[in-house]
Amino acid sequence: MTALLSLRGVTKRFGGLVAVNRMDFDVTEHQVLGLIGPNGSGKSTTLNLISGAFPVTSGAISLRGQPITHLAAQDIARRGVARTFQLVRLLPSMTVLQNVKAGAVFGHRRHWGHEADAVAEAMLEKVGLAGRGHMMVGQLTYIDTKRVELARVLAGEPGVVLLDEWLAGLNPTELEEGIRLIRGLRDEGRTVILVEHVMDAIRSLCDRCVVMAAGTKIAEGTPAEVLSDAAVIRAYLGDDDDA
Amino acid sequence: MKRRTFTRLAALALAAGVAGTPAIAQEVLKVGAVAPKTGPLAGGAAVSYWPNVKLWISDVNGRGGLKVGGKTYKLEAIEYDDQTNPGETIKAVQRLVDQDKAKIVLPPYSTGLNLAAAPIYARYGLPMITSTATTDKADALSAQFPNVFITLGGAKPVVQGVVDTMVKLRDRGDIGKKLAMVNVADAFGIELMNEAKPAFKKAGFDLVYETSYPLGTQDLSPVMKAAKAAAPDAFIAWSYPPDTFALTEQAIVEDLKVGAFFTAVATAFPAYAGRFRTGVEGVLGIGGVNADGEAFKTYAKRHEEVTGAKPDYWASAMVYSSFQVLEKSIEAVGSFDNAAIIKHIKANSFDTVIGPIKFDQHNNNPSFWTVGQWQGGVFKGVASTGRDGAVDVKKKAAWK
Amino acid sequence: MSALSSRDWGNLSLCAIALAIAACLPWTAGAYGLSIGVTIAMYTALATSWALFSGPTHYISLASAAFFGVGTYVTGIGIQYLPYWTLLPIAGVAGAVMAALVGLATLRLSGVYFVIFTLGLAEFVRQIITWSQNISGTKGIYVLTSIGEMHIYWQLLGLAALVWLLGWLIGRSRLGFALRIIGDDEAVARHSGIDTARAKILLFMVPGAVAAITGAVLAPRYVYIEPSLAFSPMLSFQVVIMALLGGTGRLWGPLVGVIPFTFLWEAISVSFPNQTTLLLGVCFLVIVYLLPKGFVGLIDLANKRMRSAEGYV
Amino acid sequence: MDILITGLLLGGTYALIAMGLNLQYGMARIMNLANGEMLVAGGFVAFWFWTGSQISPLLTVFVVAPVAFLLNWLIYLIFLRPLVKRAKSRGQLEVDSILTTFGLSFVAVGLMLAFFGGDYFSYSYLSEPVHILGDTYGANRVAAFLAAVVICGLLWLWLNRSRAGMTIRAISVAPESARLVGIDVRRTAALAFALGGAVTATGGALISTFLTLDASTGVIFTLKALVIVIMGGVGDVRGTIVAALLLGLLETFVARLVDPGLTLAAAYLLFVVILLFRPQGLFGRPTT
Repeated sequence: MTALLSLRGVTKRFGGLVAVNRMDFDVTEHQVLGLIGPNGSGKSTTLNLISGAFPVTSGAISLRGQPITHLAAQDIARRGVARTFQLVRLLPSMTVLQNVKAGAVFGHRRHWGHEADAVAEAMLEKVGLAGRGHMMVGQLTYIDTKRVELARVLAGEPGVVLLDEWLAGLNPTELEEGIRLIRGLRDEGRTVILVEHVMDAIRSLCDRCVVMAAGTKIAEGTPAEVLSDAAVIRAYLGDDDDA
Repeated sequence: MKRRTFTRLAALALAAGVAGTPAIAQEVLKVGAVAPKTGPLAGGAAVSYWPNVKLWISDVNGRGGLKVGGKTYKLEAIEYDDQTNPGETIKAVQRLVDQDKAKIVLPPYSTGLNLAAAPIYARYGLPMITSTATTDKADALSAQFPNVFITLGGAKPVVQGVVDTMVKLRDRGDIGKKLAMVNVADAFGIELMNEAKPAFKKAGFDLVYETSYPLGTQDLSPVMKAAKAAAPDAFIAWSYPPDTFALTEQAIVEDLKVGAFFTAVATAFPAYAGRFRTGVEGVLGIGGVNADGEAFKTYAKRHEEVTGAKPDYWASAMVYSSFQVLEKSIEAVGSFDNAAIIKHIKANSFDTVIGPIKFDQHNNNPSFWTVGQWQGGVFKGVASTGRDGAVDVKKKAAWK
Repeated sequence: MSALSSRDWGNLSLCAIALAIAACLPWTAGAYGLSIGVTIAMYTALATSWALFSGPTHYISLASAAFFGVGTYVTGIGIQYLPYWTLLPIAGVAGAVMAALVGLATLRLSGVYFVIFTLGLAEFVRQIITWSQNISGTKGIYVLTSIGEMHIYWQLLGLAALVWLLGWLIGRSRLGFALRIIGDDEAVARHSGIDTARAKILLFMVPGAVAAITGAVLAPRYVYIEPSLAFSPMLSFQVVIMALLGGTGRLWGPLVGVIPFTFLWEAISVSFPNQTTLLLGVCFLVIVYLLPKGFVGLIDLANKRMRSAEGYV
Repeated sequence: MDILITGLLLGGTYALIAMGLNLQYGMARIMNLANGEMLVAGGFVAFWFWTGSQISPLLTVFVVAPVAFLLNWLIYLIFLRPLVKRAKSRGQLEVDSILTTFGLSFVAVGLMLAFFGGDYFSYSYLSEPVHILGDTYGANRVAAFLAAVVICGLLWLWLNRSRAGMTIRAISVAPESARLVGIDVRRTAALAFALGGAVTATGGALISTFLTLDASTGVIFTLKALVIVIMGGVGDVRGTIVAALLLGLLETFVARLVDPGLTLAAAYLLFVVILLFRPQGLFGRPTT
């Protein structure tokens, strides 16, 4: 099947440092792809390149066959690529409902007025925050702020969802709830790219994984394959001899 | 709650300002004056305007006060700083008339601020004898504002004065016909430059160098070097105070050998002679006075005694004279009936520090000093439109 | 545009009544009161339109003087060739176009560069106008019209009302919602699909046009138009101080800043004519220190404290 | 050829005008709009010493510098430290400092009016011709240029060679991390601000020998200094020197060969162009 999103030779250089080095991988429709690797391997940078947060130094990214390499973040978002942020970023001066409406009004599918309110309410229900639209974001628990961010992402009915360490910082019970929510996305057939450190989330959610170390792809395959791959273990745990 | 306290606060402050000193035996008359104490024009007003307000009031009170219809009034000034902002000038004049109930409101300082305030003076029918506004549109203005009088003339007569002086020097063989002329790129400079170019061409001079420079230029040596390169016989600058000082210094540094060196505003300032001392000898400038006449000498002495500063040799005497015209008209009419006062100003000639002043049908004072020259440490009038006491213009010797 | 709720109708009628009362000022207050009224109306239009842009985007623009000056020159030059009523829209368009150009050029710049750029803009435009004035030989421009203080006051009042209406409409529109998002977090705005640069430029055209129209309206009041008076940087700073004193959080914020500041300015110029500048400087300092969020901030604080005191939340 | 020298001399004047602001804004993060007034104050003192008791401005400078240093230190402590404490972000500090220092400039003008009156003040000092490479220049401008070279040179050496200089450069690059290595950022910022004030006042004293000043002319100098500092790159001494010389040369070039009426317009055009294509200025670091 043709790739929904494909990266070819994508490179990002900050001055001398090469954060991402000629990355190639594809994401097909309805696939949940895990992008994993130790800290500083370039996972988040890759996500930022896809979402247009950082300009690409060289290489090409294409969505449904159309190049989006040099598009501004807002144009990429409007073509249906929505993302969460590593550190949750909500709109402090607004209510929960208005935060979600931001996605509904300006995202891939645009609504306005009552229609936008309805979509936002629906999204709140989906993420388990039904009826709490009037609250200010300042009064939410940590997991609830993550739920609002997810609701905002979904409110624009995106084609691809980018979750940047969305599960990070959750306690065990919240983690179960988080994984359940992402599984909900999977069951709806949404295409998701997951940047995560939580290994059992990767095992239970991802169809395929791409493993990065020092900016390059060192392995690709199903979660089981990559997690037993010698190179991946060495990347994560360091060489056997110094263990 | 907020707005009421503030309005009460403002009213309280206004009352405090107005009450002033308790009424002493002689009735006190409020005289309003608004001009820049800060902002770009503060320098000029500090030399020519404010000292003369103080001097005029102390002179009138010195003579026992203003005699109006059998009663004598002691004058007391209410001064406002309009920060060289026309909006403030308008508000201040309004405040003087409405709130402070000032019977006499002296005209503001400079062309722009006078014209901004003119509609307000007109609405109240107040006589407005401007002394620091130059305009060639006296006729259009007096049609629109019949109470406005222009004493400082316009660009045409000033240019004519300078042209006549240059022609006199050329005919005497002191200078050739090559002329270098520069101007500050501001309304004042542009107006004079546009009058001067055709006038000098008609008088047979050829313009070997001509340019304008923006207000606030820090370094005028390029202009002076280029002027010197054109080897002119005479140098003329339609300049503002900072440029007048800068151009003169550059001329000294470049040792510009010219038979005539003319700079405009501030040439007549005491600070100009204070800075260049003997160097000013023979420098021509805008304005001038009958420096040898008794009237000006006693005025200058009193000016220094009362205000501690010397008057400049152009605007100061003009400002004081315009106050004298107002004073004499009020005393002659014997009341504060402004319409009668204006009619009186139109109809009569007045003897003042700079000599007799008579307004034509466009409320324009046709005779005033146009060109002066530093001779022996005094800035004497050498050309005017109908002023007597002009001294003969001298050739500019080398810079000392 | 979501439908008008009853509360909106209430507010609208309240504003209409307030405007009607304000419009009677020329008869109720004397000529002096009117001249203060003109100053208040002028700064209300300028500060409110300024806060429309700087409120949500937190950009401090010191370009009011540049647009105001262009407006005065549109009337100054236009008055001889065109009927007066055509000059206001022309000034508005000129201001908006200039704002768009400045926006295109500078909105990529971070905070302080934008401030300095707009400060330099007034000087830059002034130099160009004086230079072209010099080349074309046009002298100081006279604006001799029969327009009186009253007419100027009503025009400014109308302009201020227009700005409030526009602000209210924008607030309820998609652009308004986008701007509130940008104000909170520009990265989120971009990633939600908002073209932040376009939104900011569109919005910056509002203060541009309004300041130019204000300049055009006031030109007849000054009678004689000179670059140094039309483009004085002082105007830009006063607009900023009054808007901040009032607070940019609410649409009526700047008005609450303009009125007390104008009376304060009057009180100081009246009672301390020789030290006016000195005391105004002190007022600036007091405002920046004691009222960082302006009166609106104060009122919000009071409401919050009142509400939390009653356990209302 | 003489365009080059005249341009350099003007560049020296501009360096004196802008260097102080670069220290104050670049290092201490205070966008000081009262910079022009401090310059004029320096000029006032030089005028007062010269006309009063014939003390040459070149000597007055040694009185003006320490006094200005102390005065600016106090200004920083009283008026600006509360802002630094209160500012949550760098942007907020800059905006607050713009508004506060604008208020301060008003207070300064008011004070100068009270002490010196509103009159123009100018005096002649060293206004004799000096012949360099066959052309004549004002001795006072040349003296000011040499002083500028000395001051900028000393500053550059001190900033790059001495420990105290390094701490100042550290807080200009990254104030937060400077705190981690034990630098008392607030005291160093006060030092930088005071030093900037001293340099500006000294500059004022020197250029008052050939420029006419009055209480209200500070605004022109502040604008010119802002343009130069931003163009040269904030917080970089070399940047300010190069930008000042560049501006001097450009203005002189335009004045002599194009049209003197366009000098200031050309200066602002250069400012706009640099700001658009290199927002961080010629030597500045790209701020995020």
